[in-house]
Amino acid sequence: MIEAFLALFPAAVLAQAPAIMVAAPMLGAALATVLPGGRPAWVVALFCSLITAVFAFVLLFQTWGGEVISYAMGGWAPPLGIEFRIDGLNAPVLLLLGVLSLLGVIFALPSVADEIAPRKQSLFYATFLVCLTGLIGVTSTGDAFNMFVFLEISSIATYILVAMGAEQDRRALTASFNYLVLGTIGATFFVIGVGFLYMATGTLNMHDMALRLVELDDNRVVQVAFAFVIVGLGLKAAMFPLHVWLPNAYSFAPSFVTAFLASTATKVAFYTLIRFIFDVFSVEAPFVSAAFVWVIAALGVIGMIAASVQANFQTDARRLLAFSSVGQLGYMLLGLGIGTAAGVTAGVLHLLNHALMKGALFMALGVFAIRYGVRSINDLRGLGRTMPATASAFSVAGLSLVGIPMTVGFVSKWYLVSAALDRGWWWAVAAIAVSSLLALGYVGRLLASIWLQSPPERALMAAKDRIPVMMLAPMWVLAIANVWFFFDATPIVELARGAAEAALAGAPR
Amino acid sequence: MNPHMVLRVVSKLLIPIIIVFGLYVHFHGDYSPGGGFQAGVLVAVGVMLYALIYGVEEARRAVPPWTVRAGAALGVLVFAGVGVASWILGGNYLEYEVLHPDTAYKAGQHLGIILVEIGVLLTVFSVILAIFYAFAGRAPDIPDEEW
Amino acid sequence: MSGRRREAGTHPLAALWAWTAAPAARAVGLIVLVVAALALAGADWLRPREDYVGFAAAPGFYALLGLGAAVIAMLAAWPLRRSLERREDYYGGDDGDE
Amino acid sequence: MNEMIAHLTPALPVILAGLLAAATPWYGLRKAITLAGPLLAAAMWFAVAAPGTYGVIEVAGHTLETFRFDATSRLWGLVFIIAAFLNALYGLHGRSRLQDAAALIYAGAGVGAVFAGDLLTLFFFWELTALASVFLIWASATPSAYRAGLRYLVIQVLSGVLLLTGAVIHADAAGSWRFDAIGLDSPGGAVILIAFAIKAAFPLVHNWMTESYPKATPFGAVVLSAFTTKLAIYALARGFAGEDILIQIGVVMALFPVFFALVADDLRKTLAYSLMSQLGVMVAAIGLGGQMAIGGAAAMAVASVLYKGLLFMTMGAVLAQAGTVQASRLGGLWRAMPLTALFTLAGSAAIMAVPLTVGFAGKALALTAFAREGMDLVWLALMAASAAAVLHTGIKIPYMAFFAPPREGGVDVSKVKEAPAGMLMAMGLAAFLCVYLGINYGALYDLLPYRATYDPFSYGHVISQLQVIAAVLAAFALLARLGLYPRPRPGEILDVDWLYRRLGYGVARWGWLMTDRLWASMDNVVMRLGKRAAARLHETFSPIGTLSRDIPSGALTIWTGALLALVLIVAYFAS
Repeated sequence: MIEAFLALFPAAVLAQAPAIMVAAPMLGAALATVLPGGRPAWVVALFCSLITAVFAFVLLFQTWGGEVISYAMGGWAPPLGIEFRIDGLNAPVLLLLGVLSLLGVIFALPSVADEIAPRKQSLFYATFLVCLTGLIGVTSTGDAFNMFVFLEISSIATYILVAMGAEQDRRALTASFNYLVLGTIGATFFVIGVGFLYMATGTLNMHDMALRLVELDDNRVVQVAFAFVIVGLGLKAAMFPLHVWLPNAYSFAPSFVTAFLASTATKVAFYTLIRFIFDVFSVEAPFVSAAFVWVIAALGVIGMIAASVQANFQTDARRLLAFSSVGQLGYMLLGLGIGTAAGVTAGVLHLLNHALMKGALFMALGVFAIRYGVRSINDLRGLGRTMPATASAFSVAGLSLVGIPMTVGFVSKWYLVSAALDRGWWWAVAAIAVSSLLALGYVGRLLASIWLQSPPERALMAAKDRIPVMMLAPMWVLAIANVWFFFDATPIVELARGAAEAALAGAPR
Repeated sequence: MNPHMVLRVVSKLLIPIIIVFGLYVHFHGDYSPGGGFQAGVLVAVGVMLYALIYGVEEARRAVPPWTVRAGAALGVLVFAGVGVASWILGGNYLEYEVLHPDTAYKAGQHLGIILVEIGVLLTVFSVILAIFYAFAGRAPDIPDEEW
Repeated sequence: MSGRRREAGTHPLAALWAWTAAPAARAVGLIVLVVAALALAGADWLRPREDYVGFAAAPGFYALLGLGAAVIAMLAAWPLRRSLERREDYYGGDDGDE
Repeated sequence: MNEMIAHLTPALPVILAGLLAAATPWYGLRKAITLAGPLLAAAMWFAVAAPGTYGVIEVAGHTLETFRFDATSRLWGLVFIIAAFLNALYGLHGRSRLQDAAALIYAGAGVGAVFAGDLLTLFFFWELTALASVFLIWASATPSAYRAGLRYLVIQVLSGVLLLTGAVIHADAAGSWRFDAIGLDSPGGAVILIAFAIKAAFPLVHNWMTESYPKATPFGAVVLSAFTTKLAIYALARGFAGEDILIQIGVVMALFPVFFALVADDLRKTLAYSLMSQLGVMVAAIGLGGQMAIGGAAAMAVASVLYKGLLFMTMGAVLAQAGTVQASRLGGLWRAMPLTALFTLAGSAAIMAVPLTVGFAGKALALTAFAREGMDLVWLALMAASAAAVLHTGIKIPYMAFFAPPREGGVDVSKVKEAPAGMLMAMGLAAFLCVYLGINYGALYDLLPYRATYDPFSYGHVISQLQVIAAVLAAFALLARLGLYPRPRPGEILDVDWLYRRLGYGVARWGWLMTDRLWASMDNVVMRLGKRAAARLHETFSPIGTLSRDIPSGALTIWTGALLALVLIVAYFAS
């Protein structure tokens, strides 16, 4: 099947796949800027994300057996030139980006038409495509400085996207500004770290850097670089104490943006963390392994409990889910912190699964918002009766978030617990249990409000038109995926396992 | 009698020079410090100077905002288009070598870099100007009496 | 479901239990029960039982056990109830919010 | 799927019927579905030719054994299926779609859990019982039922989480997910035991039962009484047979509820406490271990499903028809509900363990096991508990509801009607089974996990049981005559739920207040101490200071710095 799929493309196209992934949305962005209205721009965005999704599959299949694709930008051979390097670790992330951006764009048309002024819609799609370009670039590049550049491209586009929520709620502007300040700090930290690394190794190519770092464990410059990179990327990924930007940004951005960002942007930042910790640095370096236990795993555990507690106190549904995202990120960090192949597998698995859950959840909230304009948990009451289809999808994804069996949430929690047990980390297992209970608490609040309470009178009158199928379809695809991949977990588990192998392969020591 | 006669005359002399200097920086970017980014800023400065002297409205007439938007897009298209061209000619993305058959003098490299830098120039020029317009458009112009 | 019922709300089959409402039923019932208990306990002396537990083989043991358990339970309930009983809406009734 | 699903678990038709019922608005069709589900499951049960593990499914890299049919599970499975059918019959007149669906899914989950061959499957159904059953409580639709349901759900889910945690630990150590004897030696065993203990309503964790069963709907309480606790008994018998600690717990559990059952005003509460006492005997028997004791526990569980179910049915009928089951407001109902009274008496006889009822056959086996082992004191205590059961359930339930003189200001008997036909059929069938299995006790013993060579109808046993019952009856009549019987009256009897509903709540409130005050005073002290330093800092970093107050990003910047320092320190000391 894989061969049949790959045989559809000429060899020349296959060879250019990494560049096509980045170039397509970039060209699309330029094109969308000059298009007159929202709908043509949307067509461009749809086309670009379709290309991205298709080529994400191409790249995934090409790297399936542990192959590594090295693509020399402009024909300049690495390590001097900029290299795009696709391996088992970033191919799944690219797939995630491709598929979720495609689903997101399908979802976007009615949602954006509702939330963004018509005049700005084409620019909105252009910005989205720039953001996608940046995210894909970050994921595929093999060059540390190039990664910074793409990171900034995606971040700046993200600030704009978040600020677009201002038409609904002026607070989106402060949220975006905050995000900008902190994101810039994160990026600066990262680039400082990269600078230090360049100073110590004399190279910017990450693979080359890894080879040279093998002998530099005791180098203080390298250690400082490590600290800057971890903190910088941790901020981008909303690692626990550095997550403050996230809740506001998610709750005031347009619905589509939240759904898209929640399932991709932090995931990409998290990928860069894995790339740096495991691939560029090495788990075997003493300062890295110490940082695992004392920083990454510890913050992961604290984060997954503290943020879950905080989520329990929220009144705004989107804010609640945003805090839950921070908590869920704790699981992934814990997976990393365990530091074994099983741990990284669990982390990546949860990364993929969490994208499925949160994508569906935020999309469902978007549907609620377009129909009734509801945001707070209180407003959700009775939606089970008035919008059963959306509410069911929301519930499925919500249960998956808790980790109920028969959903993917259970699978990834499962792997995480096994990985923690292999390492003998009982406290981590206990923390996972506590955090799951907390998750049950906040998801329970949402579901209780949706299903058990009766709808307010006005809800029945204020109903707008029927919900567009274009919003329902991607949401249901994600919700079904949440169940499907429990019963057929092999594909995603294999993806995660491949990613872990690629991450741990690192440089030979 | 316009009180800014001196400024107007001087700026009318200077603006073409600034723009030409921008282009000079651009074309130098090929083999010495310089390039599309700096050139874009310089050219944009030319327009800004015009706006300072003659007013933003005048500048908007000379360089309308829609051209700015189009310029930004066009710049990116040029940049990305060079990459696509190199694909079509059988190279990697942005592999300039394939753009020109003369490899002895690296003509492809020269051509590619200049084209790409033109894209950069356009985009930077447009974006800088867009930012300027956005900020300048917020406050009313300084009235003549306060000069 | 016919009009033949003598009393409203009385089920046709209620005759089955009509004897329990007879004026003498309570007194007679008490006597019958006490006599039956004594008779059953007395049977032990007529035909000794075997039992796995040594002391349980003693005549009248089970009757004493039943009597003791019931009396202790009933008498102990008084002080316990006095100390543990609270008014009905102690935890808040249906409209409180605990 | 290595072995194609040859035999699916009988849980499947029941759960599917529940899901179907949820989607079927037509009353007649829905009722047909609710009856057909258990019948289909029974057919599947009988279709199994030989013991073995069927229905093996591969999910997420794990092998789930969904249908383990062996000596222990087949008995419980059959009883649960029968109970599901009786419940469906009982609910024939019920109009609530939610309850029909929840009852079936809950019953199906119970069946599924019994047939689960591995801990993961067990966990799955374990949680499903909790999730499905809570709707039977919520269906009462009163605020207090809602809160009781919430508490119920929390503790039931906690049990599930503990089960999963313990299972993971256990499987990690044992290297297998099989659900067999677990024991307390194995790591994780203790955690699993706590999970089971919650569902089995061990003392101190029993409140979910005694609180929520009386709050459930008439139909709901019947369904609830059948599955959860008996499932826990099954799990204990399989996992922890012969753990000595269970004997002590069982004795406490058998004696402790006697008082509460005696004075409770709500007759369904009496039944809940009485159920707990019965469970205590079973738990003690499991703790004793050995074939006879386990067999006795199994037989008691079967009997308990039948007669407790029957009593909950009759009390449910009373609640449905008379509007209350408060002993202080009932009396004289025999006039209006003579058949229900008859069935109640059958249930009472069974719980009193009158010879020729199923209770006698069950209890005899369990208690004799203790006697044979020479555990005289335990035997005596359990005997006393079952003698007390005669008093607090066997006599109290039928007397208070049906035969006591009608109360002043109580239910007006003349306005009460006999229960509808469906209820009567279900009660009749259950009453029939109570008597039938008591006479033909061989049929029951043949199903037990071991071959019983025990004959309950020895002279000594029959006469001694009759002596106990007669003595208790006489004592009751005598003391009631003397006015020494604690007559029921409305009121709340404090149980350990006071610990969390009052004490815990109070402590939490007090703690909240205290922290509040502490913060306030701390603020004060810190303010005074830090004023000078703060003023200075403010002067130095004025723009940043204001910035950080207006925009939280300032605070985060500090966090970022702190984190950087942390990583640097870690890295520094690590190398």
